[in-house]
Amino acid sequence: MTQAGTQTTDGIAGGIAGPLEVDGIDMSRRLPQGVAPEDLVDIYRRMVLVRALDERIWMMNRQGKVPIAASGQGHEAAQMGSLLAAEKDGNCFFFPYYRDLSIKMSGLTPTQVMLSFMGKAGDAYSNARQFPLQGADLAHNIIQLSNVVAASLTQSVGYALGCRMLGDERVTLVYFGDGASSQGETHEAMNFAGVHRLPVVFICENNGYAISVPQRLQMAIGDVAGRAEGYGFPGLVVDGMDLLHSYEATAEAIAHARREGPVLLEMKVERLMPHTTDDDDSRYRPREEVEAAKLRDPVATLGAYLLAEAFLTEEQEEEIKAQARRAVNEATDAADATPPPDAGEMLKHVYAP
Amino acid sequence: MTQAGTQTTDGIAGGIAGPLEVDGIDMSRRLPQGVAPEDLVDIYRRMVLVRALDERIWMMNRQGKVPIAASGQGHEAAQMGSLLAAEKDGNCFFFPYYRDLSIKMSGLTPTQVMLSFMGKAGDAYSNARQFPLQGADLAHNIIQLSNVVAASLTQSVGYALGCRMLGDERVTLVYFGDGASSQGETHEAMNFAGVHRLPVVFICENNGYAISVPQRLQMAIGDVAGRAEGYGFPGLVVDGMDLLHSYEATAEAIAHARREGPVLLEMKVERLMPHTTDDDDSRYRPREEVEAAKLRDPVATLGAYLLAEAFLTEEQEEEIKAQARRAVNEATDAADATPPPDAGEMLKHVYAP
Amino acid sequence: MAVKSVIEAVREAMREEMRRDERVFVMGEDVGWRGGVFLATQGFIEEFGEARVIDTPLAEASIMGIALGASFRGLHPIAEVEFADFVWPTVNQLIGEAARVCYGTDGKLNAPMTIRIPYGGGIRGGLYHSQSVEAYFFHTPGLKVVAPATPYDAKGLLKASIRDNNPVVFLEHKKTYRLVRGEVPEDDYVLPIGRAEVKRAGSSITLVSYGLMLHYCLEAAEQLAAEGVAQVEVVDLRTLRPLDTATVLESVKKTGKLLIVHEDNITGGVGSEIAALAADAAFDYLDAPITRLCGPDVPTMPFAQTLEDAYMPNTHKIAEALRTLAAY
Amino acid sequence: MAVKSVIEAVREAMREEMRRDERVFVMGEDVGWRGGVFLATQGFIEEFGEARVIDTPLAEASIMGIALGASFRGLHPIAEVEFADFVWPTVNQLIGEAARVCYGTDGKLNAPMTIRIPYGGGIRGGLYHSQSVEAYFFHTPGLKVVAPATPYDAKGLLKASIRDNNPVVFLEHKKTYRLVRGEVPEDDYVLPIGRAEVKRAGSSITLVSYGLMLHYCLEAAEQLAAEGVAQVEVVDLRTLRPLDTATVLESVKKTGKLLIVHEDNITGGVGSEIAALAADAAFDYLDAPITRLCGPDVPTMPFAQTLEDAYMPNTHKIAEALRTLAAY
Ligand SMILES: Cc1ncc(C[n+]2csc(CCOP(=O)(O)OP(=O)(O)O)c2C)c(N)n1
Ligand SMILES: Cc1ncc(C[n+]2csc(CCOP(=O)(O)OP(=O)(O)O)c2C)c(N)n1
Ligand SMILES: [Mg+2]
Ligand SMILES: [Mg+2]
Repeated sequence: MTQAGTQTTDGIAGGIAGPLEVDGIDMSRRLPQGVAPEDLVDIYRRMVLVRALDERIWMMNRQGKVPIAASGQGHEAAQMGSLLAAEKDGNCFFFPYYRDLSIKMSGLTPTQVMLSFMGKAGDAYSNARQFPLQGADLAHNIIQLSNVVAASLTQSVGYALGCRMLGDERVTLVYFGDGASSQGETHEAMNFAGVHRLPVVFICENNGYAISVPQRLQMAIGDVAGRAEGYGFPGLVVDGMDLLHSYEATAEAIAHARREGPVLLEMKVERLMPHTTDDDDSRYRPREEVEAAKLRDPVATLGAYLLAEAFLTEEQEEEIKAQARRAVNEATDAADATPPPDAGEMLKHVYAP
Repeated sequence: MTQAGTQTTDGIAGGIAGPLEVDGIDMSRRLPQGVAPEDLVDIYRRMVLVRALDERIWMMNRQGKVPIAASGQGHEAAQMGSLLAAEKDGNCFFFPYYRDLSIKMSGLTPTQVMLSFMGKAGDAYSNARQFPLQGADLAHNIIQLSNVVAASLTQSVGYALGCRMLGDERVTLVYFGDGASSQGETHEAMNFAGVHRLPVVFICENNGYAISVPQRLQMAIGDVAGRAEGYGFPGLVVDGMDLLHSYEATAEAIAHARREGPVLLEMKVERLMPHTTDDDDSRYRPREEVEAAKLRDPVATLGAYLLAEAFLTEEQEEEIKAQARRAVNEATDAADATPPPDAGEMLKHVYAP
Repeated sequence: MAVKSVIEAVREAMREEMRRDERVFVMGEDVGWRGGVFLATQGFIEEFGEARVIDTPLAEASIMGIALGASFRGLHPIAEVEFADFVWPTVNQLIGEAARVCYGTDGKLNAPMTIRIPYGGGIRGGLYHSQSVEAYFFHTPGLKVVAPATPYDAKGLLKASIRDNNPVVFLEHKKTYRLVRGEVPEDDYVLPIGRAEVKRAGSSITLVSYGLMLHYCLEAAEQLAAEGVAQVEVVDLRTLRPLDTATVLESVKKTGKLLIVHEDNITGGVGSEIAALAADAAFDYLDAPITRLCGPDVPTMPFAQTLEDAYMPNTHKIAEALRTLAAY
Repeated sequence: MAVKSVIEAVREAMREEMRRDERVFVMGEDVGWRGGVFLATQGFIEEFGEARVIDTPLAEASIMGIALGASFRGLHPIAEVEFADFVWPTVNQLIGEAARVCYGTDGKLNAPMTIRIPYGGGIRGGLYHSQSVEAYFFHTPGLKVVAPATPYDAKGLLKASIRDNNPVVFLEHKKTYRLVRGEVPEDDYVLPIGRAEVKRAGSSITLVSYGLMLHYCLEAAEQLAAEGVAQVEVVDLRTLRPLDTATVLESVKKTGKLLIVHEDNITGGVGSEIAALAADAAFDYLDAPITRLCGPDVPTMPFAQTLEDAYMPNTHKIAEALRTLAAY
């Protein structure tokens, strides 16, 4: 059995080589097997777009056009790294949580995202019955029924049980925060997955806060990953600010899950924004802490790395950002011009036929 | 931090010395500090009485006079060992579970026990509103509100929080089974206790079964105690068939809890009877396993040890058993002659004044 | 037709559906080698194996969440809650999540799961093994709630529940398990969810009930007929949600008098909704106050025989209420 | 008297009780340095310290169980459930345990705890931040359930709840927090739990409501008076359990007509009990069908403005229902 943060499973977290540091993060490893520079450029393009959308959504909230949003800023490397691993695997199913814009973007156009945040007709997740990007996007193997913290964990384990029963080889990825680790259902989900060695990767995006509650009041331990041992499967601490580390850990975890059973990945990340647009984090979070976190911005980090490795030129990098700005502008206009769903929709679909 | 089953905390589990084996259990240790031979004789007397009551209750169920009972047979050494430690400490509060007849007997006469099992007026726990010995015996620092598995764990932690707030030095002991370890509330209770370093001793009486569900389907690990690490406090495996080991572990745990915070003790025990009088364990439990377990009967083991150490003569031992038989007979007759509570009681006490 | 008990009907329904459809499986505490604490799944693990008969850890929230997740994958889980009293940890998944799958995804996803819950008292179960929990699920849009009284209805409705594409809470009154016996066809049949049944026709009073109490109602109705006091029409709701208001209202409009009987606590129970519906939609037909004979407002029934008897509605109390209503 | 908002009244009640009685403390998610997500406990941790203002882990079941356990030790915890929608994990402790402490120990033990629950919609909260949950607790003997509509009632009733020796579910409608303002005395006062209040006297129709809807009811009543259509008597239940049936029935007997309004789903809601009570105990006084205007039977209100508006009862819809009833 592996210890959180100290050992590796299946060679996860191996491969760290040289001293190249970008904004304090070691980015000098060799490219993981199967990952080409183009993959990273593509991921960067998507990260930049997600970030641009995320920022615009926040702005739209201030303008009164988006009732609520949880920002994923700071979590993008963890989310995108895991997503890349799952995409390369090709047979994964996702149970993301409300902060996983990068995951949910994978199947959507920017306009679809904006429709959802503005509560407009055509929202791909729930037709604006639910909070933004909540419901299901089955075309892209995603379910996030609710934003009830930790409610998706047992569901994801059940989904994996269903996969096992049907004899497919699908691996289920379920995402949640450090706060979610305290819920009883999280314990129950991991325990069941351990007993039945189900193909599930538990991904905890630990940003050190649950709204305002800091980790020291959430748990008496340093690493959530350490709990995996109590369920009979490996748990690993991952640098979630590091795309490659997140990718590698997830790729190995997916392979392990399919072969031997669950893995818990604890991705240490930073929340760069307040909890949601409703929150004022100055009440409880030292400004210096936030400023220090922003220096480790995962989007900037990846960009700098790609430039340093010459996987990208400065012009290309500029064009990526410009493209993102254009896409976000178009999406905003399109969504703004779309009406909310018809009032008559309210009574529909309480029951399935 | 201590590892389940491998290390010790505060010297717990030290002191094992020689090769004296009684029914396969090593009983050769020196008497723990503060425990006199008379203490053990007294405990034995109480164990014999509890066992005699337990057997009679089962018989009365077959006669249609006791609607339901969970037997504690096989758990007595663990229960009595922990009870002795708490009694010697003198400032403990108990949240036992339905199988803890030995704990609850501590404050009751045999007649009171029988009244409770037969659902008669004067039951000290709930006046026969609840299952036997369920409710509260505040005079003896005991609460067991329900038999909902694991529901008492968060309550006990809250009780300990209350003690901390009032500034008393009381330590709370909460008892539960291996099955209860799977409940989400168990996780939440331990997590909170760990964060606030509350004076709680968690005592898991692991008998390897939750009704019919064997440990391999309950958890993917060997020792529940190992989970304590994930909550930032020590967990220990204890031989719950061994009174002295149970005593020592609990005594140390109480001291540790008062000083530093929670401890989880996993007492490995055997369930010698079916789950309850409603159960037929032949459906799911190999007969040989039960027979083997009965050879390790904790009451017989302690008796043999006391005789071997000459703490008790054979005549004294016989007299203890005879006394117990007389007490149980008298209790049964007295309870049988008592009426159930008046029907008018049914509407009372829904609310406190 | 063979005469069977309710528990046999329940077992048969599940076994037939598991044979018929590979997607159906059972999970819960002790459903495996123990065959369930009430033996509802006796022989299942021998026939269907550990993969389709899952002895879960003792953790109700996960039983419900895992069943729900499996239903997302297209399976039709039958999750057993060992006793209704232990249903509380499941409601985050059941009320909060399962009930909203279809609505919350704009109809794109659904949850074809069945939750079997043995409930009710009169069995010396005390405060934690006697509870009626139907009102909580009855109030929850997105759930269906079925509460049969007879072996015939139990089998036909359980099969319908398993095939239904929505989460169905299937309530089995524990006391009916072995007490109530009746004819059950050998062949495959399915009864529609959402239809009440007039179990006894009558003209003077409408008596609405479900579950165990239905049988006491029928006895009381016979008694009143024998006494020549009233011809009582007994409506068995069978399904609580969606409620068959048409059948209830039709009967009330005919008789002009309504008595509702359930074992569950009176305040905010299913009976209050029946009364409210009649007081609105059948107002002009009412000849007497709408009355309810239900469990009193104490936390379910206590353990002692005397106290349990005092709690439970029974044939005698029902007959008394009917006489009062007849005399109004 | 100073004019205050509901959230200010709630905050004041707690602060005064914590100053008055050392046994009172607050616990819940974000109640500490954040001061609560609605700022109900703003400034508390600064005044009372971390020992009496406990930021709990994100684990609702334990919040309730720990509060309950602390109450066993004689403390008077105020546990906050961050949003009503997240109350489900607590009900094992709340419905299953806390509600039965007194009954299950034959009156020897009790649970003096208060559970504050911000509930209700009209705030673009969508399916998981808008829910009304009162019916579930209303149906549970052993709990008290309070649902004030005004700052004055909120303060007086919250103080009463904190002092009460039973578990009190204290429901605060989120939309009233800042919207509803009113006079609140500076001095210590306590209002009795279990008493409804006639918030507007009238003779032609009884209109029963609570929480946010009460304000819409009052507006509608004014409208009908202005139109000369009816003099509507508006009864604010304030406490749902124990229900003040006397005040409701007295009003119905006077007016002969009854409309019940709540935001919660109609089927099996609190309104059904009010209707059932009146259809029994005030039957001879009724001049019209008992009507209810409540949330439709969908899982609370959706997110889009159009859908939320379609769900919510409002002044216009209430006035319409009153006109229909007046014309009957
Ligand atoms: C069961 C439940 N309780 C409370 C909330 C309110 N809430 C929303 S997010 C959140 C904090 C979650 O923290 P964490 O799991 O660490 O995720 P993060 O937001 O930090 O990514 C809380 C308390 C909720 N949504 N669900
Ligand atoms: C929440 C809950 N679920 C189910 C039950 C039914 N039940 C009673 S005891 C039991 C098994 C408990 O096993 P364990 O915790 O190992 O204790 P043991 O009986 O073995 O001492 C079960 C499932 C219950 N009482 N409470
Ligand atoms: Mg977090
Ligand atoms: Mg056990």
